[in-house]
Amino acid sequence: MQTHQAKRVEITIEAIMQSRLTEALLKAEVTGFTVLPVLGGSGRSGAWTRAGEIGRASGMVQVICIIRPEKLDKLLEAAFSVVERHIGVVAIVDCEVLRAERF
Amino acid sequence: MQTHQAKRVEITIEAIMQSRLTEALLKAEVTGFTVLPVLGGSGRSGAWTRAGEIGRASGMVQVICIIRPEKLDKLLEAAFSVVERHIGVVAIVDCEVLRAERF
Amino acid sequence: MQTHQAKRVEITIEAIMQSRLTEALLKAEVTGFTVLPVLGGSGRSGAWTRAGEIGRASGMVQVICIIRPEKLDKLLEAAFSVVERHIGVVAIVDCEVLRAERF
Amino acid sequence: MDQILSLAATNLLSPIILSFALGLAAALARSDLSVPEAAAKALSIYLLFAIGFKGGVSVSAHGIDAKLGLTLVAGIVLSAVLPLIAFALLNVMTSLSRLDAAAVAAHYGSISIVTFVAATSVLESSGIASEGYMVAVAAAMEAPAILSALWLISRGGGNGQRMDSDLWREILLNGSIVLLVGSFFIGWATGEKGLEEISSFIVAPFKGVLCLFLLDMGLVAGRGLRERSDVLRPGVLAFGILMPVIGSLCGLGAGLLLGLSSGGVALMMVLSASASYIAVPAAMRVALPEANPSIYLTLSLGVTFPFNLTLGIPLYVALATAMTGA
Amino acid sequence: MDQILSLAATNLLSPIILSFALGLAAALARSDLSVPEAAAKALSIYLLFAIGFKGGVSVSAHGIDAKLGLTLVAGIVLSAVLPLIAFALLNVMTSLSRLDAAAVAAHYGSISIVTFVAATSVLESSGIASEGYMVAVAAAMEAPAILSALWLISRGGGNGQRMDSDLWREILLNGSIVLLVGSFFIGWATGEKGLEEISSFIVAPFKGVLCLFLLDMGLVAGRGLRERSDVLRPGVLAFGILMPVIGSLCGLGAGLLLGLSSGGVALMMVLSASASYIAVPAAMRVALPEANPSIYLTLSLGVTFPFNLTLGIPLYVALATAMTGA
Amino acid sequence: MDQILSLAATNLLSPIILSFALGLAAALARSDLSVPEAAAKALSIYLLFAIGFKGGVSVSAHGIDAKLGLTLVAGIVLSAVLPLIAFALLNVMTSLSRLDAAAVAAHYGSISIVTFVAATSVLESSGIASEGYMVAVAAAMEAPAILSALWLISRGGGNGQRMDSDLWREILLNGSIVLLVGSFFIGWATGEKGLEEISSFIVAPFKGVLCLFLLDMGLVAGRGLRERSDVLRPGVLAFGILMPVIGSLCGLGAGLLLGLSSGGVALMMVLSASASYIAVPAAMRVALPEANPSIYLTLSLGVTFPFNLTLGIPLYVALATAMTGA
Ligand SMILES: Nc1ncnc2c1ncn2[C@@H]1O[C@H](COP(=O)(O)O)[C@@H](O)[C@H]1O
Ligand SMILES: Nc1ncnc2c1ncn2[C@@H]1O[C@H](COP(=O)(O)O)[C@@H](O)[C@H]1O
Ligand SMILES: Nc1ncnc2c1ncn2[C@@H]1O[C@H](COP(=O)(O)O)[C@@H](O)[C@H]1O
Ligand code: NA
Ligand code: NA
Ligand code: NA
Repeated sequence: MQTHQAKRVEITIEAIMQSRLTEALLKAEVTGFTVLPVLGGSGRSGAWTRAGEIGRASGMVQVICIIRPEKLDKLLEAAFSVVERHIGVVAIVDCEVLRAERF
Repeated sequence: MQTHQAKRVEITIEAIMQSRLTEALLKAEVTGFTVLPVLGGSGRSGAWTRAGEIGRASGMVQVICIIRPEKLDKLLEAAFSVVERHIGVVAIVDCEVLRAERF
Repeated sequence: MQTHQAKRVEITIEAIMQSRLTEALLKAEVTGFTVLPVLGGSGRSGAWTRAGEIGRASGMVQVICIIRPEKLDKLLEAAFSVVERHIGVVAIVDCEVLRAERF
Repeated sequence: MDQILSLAATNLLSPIILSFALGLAAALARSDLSVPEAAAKALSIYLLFAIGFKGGVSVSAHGIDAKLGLTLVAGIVLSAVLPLIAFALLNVMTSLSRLDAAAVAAHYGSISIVTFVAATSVLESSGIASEGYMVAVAAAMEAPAILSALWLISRGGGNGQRMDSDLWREILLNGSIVLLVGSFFIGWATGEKGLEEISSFIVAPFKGVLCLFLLDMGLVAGRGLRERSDVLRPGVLAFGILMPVIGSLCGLGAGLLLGLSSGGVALMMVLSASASYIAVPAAMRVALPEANPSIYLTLSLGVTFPFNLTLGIPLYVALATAMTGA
Repeated sequence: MDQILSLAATNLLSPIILSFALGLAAALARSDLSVPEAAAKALSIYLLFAIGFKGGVSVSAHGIDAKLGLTLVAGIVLSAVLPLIAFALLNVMTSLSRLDAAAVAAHYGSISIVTFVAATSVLESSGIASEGYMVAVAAAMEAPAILSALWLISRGGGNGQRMDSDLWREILLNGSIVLLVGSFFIGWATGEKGLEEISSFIVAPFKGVLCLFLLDMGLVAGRGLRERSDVLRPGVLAFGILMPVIGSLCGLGAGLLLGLSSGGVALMMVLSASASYIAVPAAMRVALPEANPSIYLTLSLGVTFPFNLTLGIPLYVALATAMTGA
Repeated sequence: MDQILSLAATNLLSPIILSFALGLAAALARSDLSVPEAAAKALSIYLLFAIGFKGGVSVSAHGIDAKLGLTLVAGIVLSAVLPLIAFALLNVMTSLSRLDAAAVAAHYGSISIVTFVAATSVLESSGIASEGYMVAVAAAMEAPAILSALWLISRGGGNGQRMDSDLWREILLNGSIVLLVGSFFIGWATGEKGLEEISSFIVAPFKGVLCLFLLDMGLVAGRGLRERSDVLRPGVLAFGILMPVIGSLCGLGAGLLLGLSSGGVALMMVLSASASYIAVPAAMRVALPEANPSIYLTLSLGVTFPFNLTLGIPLYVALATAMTGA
């Protein structure tokens, strides 16, 4: 089937920063994203898990954006402005998509 | 370690369409897939979140298939036949896998 | 923006093996990982879903590691030692990251 | 009139309604208050189980009414016919496309079980009895409206309908129908003795659980209004308030014809007036994916549900008691 | 015999069993009814906490029975020995591999706490008293069976066993054991006074919560049967019904030898008859990953659990009361 | 002194405290016992709704006290001032950076609602009355401490503060504040009549729910201690026990000045002594992301919370009753 080049950007970020990130993405003209829950993890700031937690200080989400390659830079700048002072991981992968008109 | 070429197909689709999609995948001889929950997202049809929802009309899942490259086309056709009239995103990435005999 | 080459390793593994896997990863000097919940799936050992389950025998998680390319082999060996006798899928993708100093 | 007002006032100041209002206000003010999805579903399972069980016990206590069959048929007919009225009204009052109008219409033929639950709780507080089998009528009214809507589309030459067997099963064996009908039969089979065993679970805390559930409904409705209220053009909005009133009058007619008790008539009105927001939206996403969900979700949950909850129910109860002379 | 039948009939028409049947039927009919995982876990935490606490309170009320220690030892021995019987039986009745047979056998030595809970609820309804410490016996019987199974494998030259310290900890400090034993001690320490403070939480709604939990168990069991019933060859199926009966007889012998009350004997039978579906399956996935989980999960949850719930418990209770002359 | 000891002993042997201890022990022993996140959140929603509602009902019953306004102001002042004391103390007792010290300080000005809930439950058991509006005071004390901490940082030339309007909204319309205040008003509006309708949901099972919630808190606190106890240098640890005592004395002074009832004084002490672990940590992650969360989370949840729960509350209650001569 006909596929089209795109980028898959996966931003793992603190849950409390999610709305700030998605607002920045929308301002950067990202047309869509998907948010995945995260159960736990580990990094320089130690290990954590959401089990039994009610507080919002710990816990992360993954925001996944599929975008046209030419929009990548704008997106990364927007994402970076939010994660800059915060913990979080941004990973970019080349991908192909169906229905390119959607992006 | 010895790795093998494969494709990672990630299909973000409405939760109500999940069983139809996975049936189509199994018919297309996909040997396995993994379903991830999705918390929320945004796209042309607006923003949504599952928080507090009991209805099944909104909400998506991600179906992830790792397959041998030669099976990709058949999988995409199967997936496309299901998502065609529906909202949803299909993203394909080149990957490498351990234990290729499993795919 | 300035990005750096890295590898994204996604290990889909039985939930009961999660702690053994992450311990092996930390021993293999992986600096971080993120654990995603999995709703269900299908493979050679049949289809499953977590809906309504209280037992821990079924059910998987996805452990995602972003690492420097040179650390890949050590990671794969660690992962393999854990998944060897168990069901599970390991998929490796080339990616780019911001803030390489973190990995 | 006085009765309506006092009933409405009592109703508006009940913890149930105020919990809904709290949720609505919190969501509109963009508070991060939220009920986890799993908890909301657990609450809805509890409510369906309890309401079905209690309906069954009541049937086991009073015996089957000769009218049960007729009432079920009336419910099914109402569910099938109301979408046609709704569709006609939408064509007159709004500029919605044929597809969107049919999808909206389906919702108004079907029912909202929480509205039904809230109404039974008002009846109980007012000491008005009703037929226990109205729960079964509620279940029977969930699906027919969907068929009417698909028929409206196919008649118009649309290619929306995809009534494969999967869809049939999903509609008829929809989780909430199965739980409602199943617990109805359990209640029927175990009767008062069964109720006694579990009444401190399904009767005593019922209203409190309903409060938390309505808090959640308010949060979801408020979020919907905040994000999608642009679809509420004046005509659409007016429909969302006019249609339940029309529906309730059809329910009133049916209830009186059937000779139901005043509580039964009131519940028939409530069922006809209420709009689905669980079964039908899901069926529409499968069968008519091109219809815009923002419209039907916002109308049903953001306009008609709050209207029924606050003003509709007291109005219907007052009318029903007035017309049955109770 | 009459008593068995009437007990079985009452049992079969209780809301608890009917809720299980509803779940089973819904899953087999492929309804989308489901209880969220988090809600199911919350229900199980509630049940474990309540049953442990009540057991502890009962011990605090009646003082420690001289038999407590002996009963614990008997439970541990039963849990360790029953897998050997099960293994022998599986070799005769089925063509399962040595590995699969050992894995299945482990389940039948261990116990199912919900079966225990359902049995206590039947005893209570029938006004039959039992020793409060049977909860502790239940906890003690969870793990020994696992060791027997691993021993069976290692004896056969298998390389399955990986009893690292992590696995030990997981088995012995398994969430349900810790919660059961912990709340048992809390109940013991706080006694009747503690119970009074929280009885409207852990006593009054208990049976109703059990209904919802069994609805969920029915859904999970039905789903398992729908998808994996091909593993249920006739011999395997027969084992799933014969083994609990054999187990119950061993439990009967032990209970009589120990001189337990009729309720205590019945519970000893139930524990011996029931098969684990939480602790042991998880341990098997870690220690014997090559054993096929479809077999042991389907047998334990899809065959033995429903058998015990519907026919087994009334049978065991009747036998226990008959043999203890109560 | 005797009274303190006996109160402490009763307190320590209550199911509530023992449930917390069970969770703590299970986590420290690395059991896999865990409460699902959704269930924990549902429990907290229940507790907030119930405690707010009951506070409102009590205000509706006793009328507004002339002191309500003053007590709110006192609470706000305490919340704003206590961080300054805490900050000074941290500078003396520990070697924490300015940033970390300010972040910790913010927690001690704000409050822990579960500590408050546990204290009301102790007061109730002891038959000591308190002002219903103390719930509103609790809500008012959540946020001011955050501003003080940000002011401490900005004064020191730090660039931490990012008080954008989003952050303001998040702090002030934080889910737990909204639910607490909202249900307080619902309770106030519906009064005794409203309470009657839902008391078998929010009153009867309250303590039992609190047990399960504290089990979960114990699990989370224990996990935190297991993984992050290295941040608990002696000075930091000592602060976590000294600061609540100092806070409680400030609360005692305020309560006596205001002329609150002995229960009211005790609650004022508890609020001042308790440290936030929900609202403030989240605000700190947004506003001061460079501050180390391990320190403030471990101190607040792992040290001060258990201290208050076990020893603090009986001490504060005893002091309050002694000083008010009740
Ligand atoms: N290399 C990594 N791969 C995947 N996820 C990571 C990685 N490093 C950090 N994370 C995630 O980001 C969180 C914060 O990381 P850190 O700032 O290093 O503590 C961790 O708890 C993980 O969930
Ligand atoms: N570019 C994208 N990247 C990631 N997810 C997307 C994207 N576009 C849409 N989605 C997901 O698909 C859903 C439906 O998209 P749409 O059909 O554009 O409304 C959204 O709510 C997102 O969850
Ligand atoms: N090709 C695949 N792509 C994605 N996930 C898979 C694949 N194969 C297996 N899985 C996941 O791994 C689990 C176990 O696989 P298996 O060992 O083949 O039964 C499945 O239930 C899926 O969740
Ligand atoms: Na209707
Ligand atoms: Na057994
Ligand atoms: Na404080």
